[in-house]
Amino acid sequence: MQPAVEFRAISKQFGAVQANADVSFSIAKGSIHGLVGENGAGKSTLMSILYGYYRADSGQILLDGQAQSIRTSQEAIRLGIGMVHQHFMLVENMTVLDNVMLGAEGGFKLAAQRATVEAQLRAICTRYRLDVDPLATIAELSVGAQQRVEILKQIYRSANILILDEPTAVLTAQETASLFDILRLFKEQGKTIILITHKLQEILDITDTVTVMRGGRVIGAVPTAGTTKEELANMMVGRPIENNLPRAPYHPGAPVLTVENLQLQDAQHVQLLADIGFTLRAGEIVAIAGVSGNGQSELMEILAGMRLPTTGKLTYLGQELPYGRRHDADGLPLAFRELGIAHVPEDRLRDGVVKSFSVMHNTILGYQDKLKNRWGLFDFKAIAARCAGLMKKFDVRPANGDLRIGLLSGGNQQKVVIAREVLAQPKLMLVGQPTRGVDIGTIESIHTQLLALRDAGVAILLVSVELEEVRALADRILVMCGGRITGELKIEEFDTTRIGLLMGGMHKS
Amino acid sequence: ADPKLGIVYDAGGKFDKSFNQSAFEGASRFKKETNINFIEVQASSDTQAEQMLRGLARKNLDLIASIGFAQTQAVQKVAKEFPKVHFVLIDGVAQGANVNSVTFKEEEGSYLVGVAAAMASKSKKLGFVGGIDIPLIRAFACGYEQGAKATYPKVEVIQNMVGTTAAAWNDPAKGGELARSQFERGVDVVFAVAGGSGLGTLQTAKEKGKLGIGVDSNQNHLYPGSILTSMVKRVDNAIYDSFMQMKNGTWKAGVTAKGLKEGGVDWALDENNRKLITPEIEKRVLGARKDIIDGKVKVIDYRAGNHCPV
Amino acid sequence: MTFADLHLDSVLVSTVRNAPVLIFAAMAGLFAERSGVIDIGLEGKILASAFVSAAVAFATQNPWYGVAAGMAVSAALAMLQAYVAITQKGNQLVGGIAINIAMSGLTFVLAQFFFQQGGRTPDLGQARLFDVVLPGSAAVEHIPFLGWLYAHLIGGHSVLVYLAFALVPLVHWVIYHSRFGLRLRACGENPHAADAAGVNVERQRYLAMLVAGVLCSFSGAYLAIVQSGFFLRDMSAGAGYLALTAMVFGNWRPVYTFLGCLMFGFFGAVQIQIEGVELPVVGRIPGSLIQMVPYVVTVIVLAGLMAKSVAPKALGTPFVKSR
Amino acid sequence: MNNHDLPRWATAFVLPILNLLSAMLVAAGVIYLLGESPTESLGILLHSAILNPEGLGYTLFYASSFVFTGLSVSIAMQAGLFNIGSEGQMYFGGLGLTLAMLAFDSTLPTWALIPAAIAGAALFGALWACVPGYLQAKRGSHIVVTTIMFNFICASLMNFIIVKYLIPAGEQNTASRAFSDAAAMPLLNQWFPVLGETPLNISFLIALVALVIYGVVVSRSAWGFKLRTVGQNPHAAHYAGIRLSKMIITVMLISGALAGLGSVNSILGSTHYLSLNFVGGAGFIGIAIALMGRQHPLGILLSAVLFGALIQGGFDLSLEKPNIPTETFIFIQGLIILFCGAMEYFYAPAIIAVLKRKKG
Ligand SMILES: Nc1ncnc2c1ncn2[C@@H]1O[C@H](COP(=O)(O)OP(=O)(O)OP(=O)(O)O)[C@@H](O)[C@H]1O
Ligand SMILES: Nc1ncnc2c1ncn2[C@@H]1O[C@H](COP(=O)(O)OP(=O)(O)OP(=O)(O)O)[C@@H](O)[C@H]1O
Ligand SMILES: [Mg+2]
Ligand SMILES: [Mg+2]
Repeated sequence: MQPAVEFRAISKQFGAVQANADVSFSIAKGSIHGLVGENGAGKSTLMSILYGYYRADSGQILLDGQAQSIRTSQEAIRLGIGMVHQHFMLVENMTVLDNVMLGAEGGFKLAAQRATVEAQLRAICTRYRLDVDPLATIAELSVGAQQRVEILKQIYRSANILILDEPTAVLTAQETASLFDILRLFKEQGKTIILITHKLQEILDITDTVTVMRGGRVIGAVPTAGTTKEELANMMVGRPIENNLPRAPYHPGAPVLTVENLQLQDAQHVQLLADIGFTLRAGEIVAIAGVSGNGQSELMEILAGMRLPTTGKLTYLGQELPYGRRHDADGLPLAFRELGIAHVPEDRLRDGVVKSFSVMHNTILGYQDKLKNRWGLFDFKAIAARCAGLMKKFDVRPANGDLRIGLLSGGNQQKVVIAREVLAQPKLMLVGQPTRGVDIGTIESIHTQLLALRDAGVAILLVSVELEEVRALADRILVMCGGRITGELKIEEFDTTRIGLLMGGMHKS
Repeated sequence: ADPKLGIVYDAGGKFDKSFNQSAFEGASRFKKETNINFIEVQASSDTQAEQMLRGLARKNLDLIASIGFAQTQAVQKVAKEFPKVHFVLIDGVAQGANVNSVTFKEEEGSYLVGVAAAMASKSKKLGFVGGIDIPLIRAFACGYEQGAKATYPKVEVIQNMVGTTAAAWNDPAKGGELARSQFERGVDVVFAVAGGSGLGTLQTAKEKGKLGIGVDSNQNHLYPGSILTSMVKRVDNAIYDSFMQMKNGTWKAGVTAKGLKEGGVDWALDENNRKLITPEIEKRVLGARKDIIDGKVKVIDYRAGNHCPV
Repeated sequence: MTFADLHLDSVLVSTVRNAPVLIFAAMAGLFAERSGVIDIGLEGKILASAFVSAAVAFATQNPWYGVAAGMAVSAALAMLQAYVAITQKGNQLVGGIAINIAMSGLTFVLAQFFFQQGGRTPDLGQARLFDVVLPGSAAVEHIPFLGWLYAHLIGGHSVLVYLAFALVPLVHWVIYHSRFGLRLRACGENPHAADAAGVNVERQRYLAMLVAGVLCSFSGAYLAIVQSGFFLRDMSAGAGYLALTAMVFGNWRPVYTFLGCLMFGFFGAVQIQIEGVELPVVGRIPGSLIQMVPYVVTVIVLAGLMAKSVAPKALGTPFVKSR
Repeated sequence: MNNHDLPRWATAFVLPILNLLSAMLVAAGVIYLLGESPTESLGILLHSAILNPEGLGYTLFYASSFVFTGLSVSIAMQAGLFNIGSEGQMYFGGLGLTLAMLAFDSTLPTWALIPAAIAGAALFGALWACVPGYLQAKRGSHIVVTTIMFNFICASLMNFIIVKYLIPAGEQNTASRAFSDAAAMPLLNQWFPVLGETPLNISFLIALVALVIYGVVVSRSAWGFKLRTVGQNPHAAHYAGIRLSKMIITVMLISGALAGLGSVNSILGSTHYLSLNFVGGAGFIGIAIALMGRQHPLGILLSAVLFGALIQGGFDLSLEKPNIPTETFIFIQGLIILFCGAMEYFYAPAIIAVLKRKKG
């Protein structure tokens, strides 16, 4: 049978970076094709070329055996290609309905169309069991719901070839499962699907064939049935990946952080956090599990000083955290950092880095006052050396401190942020979604760093929606739902079903 | 030999529909009659005025005319440096043995048009549109009001200023809007002393069938039949005379205040407004004119004590 | 002072008459900025279209040719701005300011070159736009209030005034209820999303700038052909910046922007009325201080009542397909 | 193609020169249409603005004020704030300076008067910027709107103050009295007589120092780092513990103070009195300078000198060539801003093509 998509010797260069080099492989019609590879391997670039977003320097793309020159996304859409991008492509201040209609309005006047499209969307939502309100504004939606909007968009446009670039990076297990149900339905309808993911289990679960890329080249293409996680990981990273990282025995020290009766209400008096209480000790990792949007972000922000709690007693190393008598959190994170609290924010692009700054400047962020001399100036020689050391230790690639950090792959940006926070030698480390969108090789190294930190006696609070990650790192697990802590488990009691129930708000008495 | 002559306009520029333009016209007349050329430049700031004056003085000009009070300090300074060069300063008083300062009694001319306005007005409500609220403009307003009140004590004068920045001299829309709003309050004669903005005032007066009064040069021809008269300030004559005196070797330094008597200011009566000026108005205005020249009527200059008696 | 001294009727009529200059320009800015292109060059476009429309109206003795010519020139300038902002991906503020400065100089030079009247065009005389007299105005004129309302507040303005006011609901509809508006907003908010959805971002922005250019031309034509009856150098006198202010003030939304324009018009008119008038408590405010009334009010309203302004997110950033 | 692929010498020199030439070419066309010889005019322009030492003195004198307003706009821009209010801030700064001089010029010696003038100008400039800064920081009122409004308000207020309180009795000029001779910036022609009678004064040196300080502070200091972080990503700034509202207010105070300092050059360096609308657009030119100079100290200096040269050269040219009105140079200024500031990469594709052909 004619393959639905065939890449022939595609090459693409960005400045000095060869993002794609002589990439050739084909994708059978009506199949789900996995695409894996390290951060920066060139997966997104390749898909962007297929979607008309970039133009290849050389090479050819064939659809159904026909050579096509796809120069714009409009052309790609016309050829029946749909794409769910790695970073959401939604207009935040518009409704779901408008986002779906954008580019496919069906006439100059929207009013008439809006009603029909809304009805269609509701029908699609029922059919595919997608929980989305067409009239909701995107900005109000959780990441998972936004992901569903992206899917909804593609269903509405009935794309024949659907590209999904890391769609599961921000989804919970349940959300992923229901996405996969939809993909299977698509497959039955004869659609071709290309799925990019860093989670090898997902590749095994759903794809038919899988292509592995490294350094812009295709390393291998294998039928999924005949491969294993270990083999794929090995192909990706070029070395075996250790699943169970070694760690010292659990010997928690003195309490570092005690949270009692923490409450948070927003300006509209909506209760975002209620009755939160826990203790975090030196040398332990406590993970907070839960579906995203259940208050984890707010809790982290409060602990990092980025937000004020409504009430509550927060004791850190025997003294109360300095929220008192402030009316906003302006500048508070600095005071927290000085107390020895480090913070890896969960939205690294928004909070953690300044995209237009170089990597070196980003290693200063948050510690600018520590690094200045008594004239208030930076010693850039020393800072460059510090940055070089940090990039080496945390294996940031490419190891060029003068590069704009926006040009680094997500995983490498994350390494820079973690390195910066670790280097501050904190006593308490707050870590939000440390491996979101990060490849397995990098996950391994980030996990290793976090465990080393724990073994060195740092108290770590981890927020993650990845139960795999929670299992790999945590000593204790708190589960949050609806702004409350619904349960606590020791790592030995780790049990996916029970955590799932707690995440859904089901208390087990 | 022919004298070498120069003019330095102030920030308004030679087309400001006001004293700069008037100076330009006087110089042009001189040039036409004598075939003697003159150099002209515009100084956009006080610093530039000094620079321009010095630049011209170095070219060994015989006479440099500085237009506008903003150049007072600059003239004083440069005149000291170049005692051989002669200067004439319009609208300001500068010290120096080689400087002739010419000021005008704007209040006297304004008084006359105030008389005419009060008589021509049916509603006995008069308007005044000024450019920026500065003493010079207030002197116009104050003279105008004195003339009007002397003619008809109950007359009411509504005053508005266009703005506070340089744009206030070039905003005909606002000039027109001020006139409109005055008309809506019953005004039927408006005196526009606002450079280019005043053109908007006069235009609106014509449009609304009311009367406007022009300023500086004779603006009667702009809208014949709807411009009652113009308060002419003969900067052109002052420049023309200076140039002529220079040519004839009769030029003298000193301070000249030119009023009605000296022909420095006047009202304008020509074929364009002949029909508007009834014999009664003409008689009354000419009477006032004579009284002022004879010293029987003393028009108070706002600038003298920074206040207006009416 | 009594209430009658305020001349509220006159103030309202004056507001209606003054607002169009700002409304046209502010709506123009709205289209440009909603598509993601900062339009600080309104002032220059107003001035250019004012000059061209006056010059052409004078030369042809037909105001409509003037309006059309102004439209062409203002649109051409908008296209230049678009070329700079969209194709060249240059700094949009620089491009706009360059146009403002260049036009301030060029209109004078051309006006002087062609007409020799010191940067002024000759008086347009009959070549001005007519005022609309509503049918039956004369009949109702003497009826208290209603007569004034019908014949003076609603009726008796230039056609461009009606166009300006009609524009507001139209712009609202286009921005929020048409395909053009949907794509426009998407381009200004998240051009990458628009592009991924198959919208040609650059084309959309060019179109938006074209609309902006055309709308802005009316502002200049109104100044020259309707309000003044001639062109005078620098006669825009900051209207472009004020329009931009009204737009920011209105949070880039058509109706609020319109209210902003009315507010400037209204307080401008009030300021005229209270100049030289004995006010309760404060007494007679000196003329130069009165001039600041509209601006002080704006600051107070902005600081006191309005929520934070939220500009279109992609405003000012050229669309480059890369992260 | 990609602009980043261009070698440094091309972006730093070849492009700006080509852009300047393009602007000059269009300008030459206009001059030709006005009936004058473009080459001769350019010659006069160059001679009068740069080659002739006295002309250069004037060029640098004008540039000194522009450096300050350019810095004022630039530093606010670093924090993502578009301060359109430098015009008003410089105007109000002039009032501060004048009040200080009126109070002390008969009692204090020059060495004390100059710091007093600088302090007065900076203080009042900052004062005029502090309300917009405060409103932006605490109420989120858009700085563009508030600073435009404050320009208008300043014009009215100054009009009132000058006319009502500062004009000496019996004077026509709408200006304060002239200060005593002690209240004058030392002129550079004392040391460089070749400069002739130019008002170029030590403000120029202060401007150069200010540029250096600005450069060091913005790109090498912790405070500058915070400033730029606020401008580039306010979320990250909050995360980094930078006090956003304090930063906004502080930088607006500094911006206003810098604009205010511009008045020291124009008043104490030349006129020695405060006059109505003495700023004459220097604040707005500061915006163009900051944008064209890319907020970089060297860029600001070069653009300021370019504008100074145009103003200075433009005068002499319009003196020599009566057919070319001074306004032509306003048009040329606009062209230069357009070509050098907004279309800076216009020739980049061509240069890349040429380079490629040479290589290949
Ligand atoms: N627009 C661009 N400009 C410069 N370099 C780029 C650009 N886009 C991608 N790159 C570089 O190309 C390489 C491939 O990037 P790409 O985004 O395709 O990787 P990826 O496999 O999708 O990685 P990830 O798993 O992190 O999503 C990286 O080194 C990246 O830094
Ligand atoms: N593509 C993305 N990559 C990385 N992070 C993202 C992405 N999209 C969104 N985020 C961030 O992920 C976080 C999760 O948001 P979400 O709203 O789902 O729940 P939450 O953060 O747990 O809680 P809350 O909604 O109450 O803040 C947000 O901070 C969001 O900004
Ligand atoms: Mg990717
Ligand atoms: Mg990724």
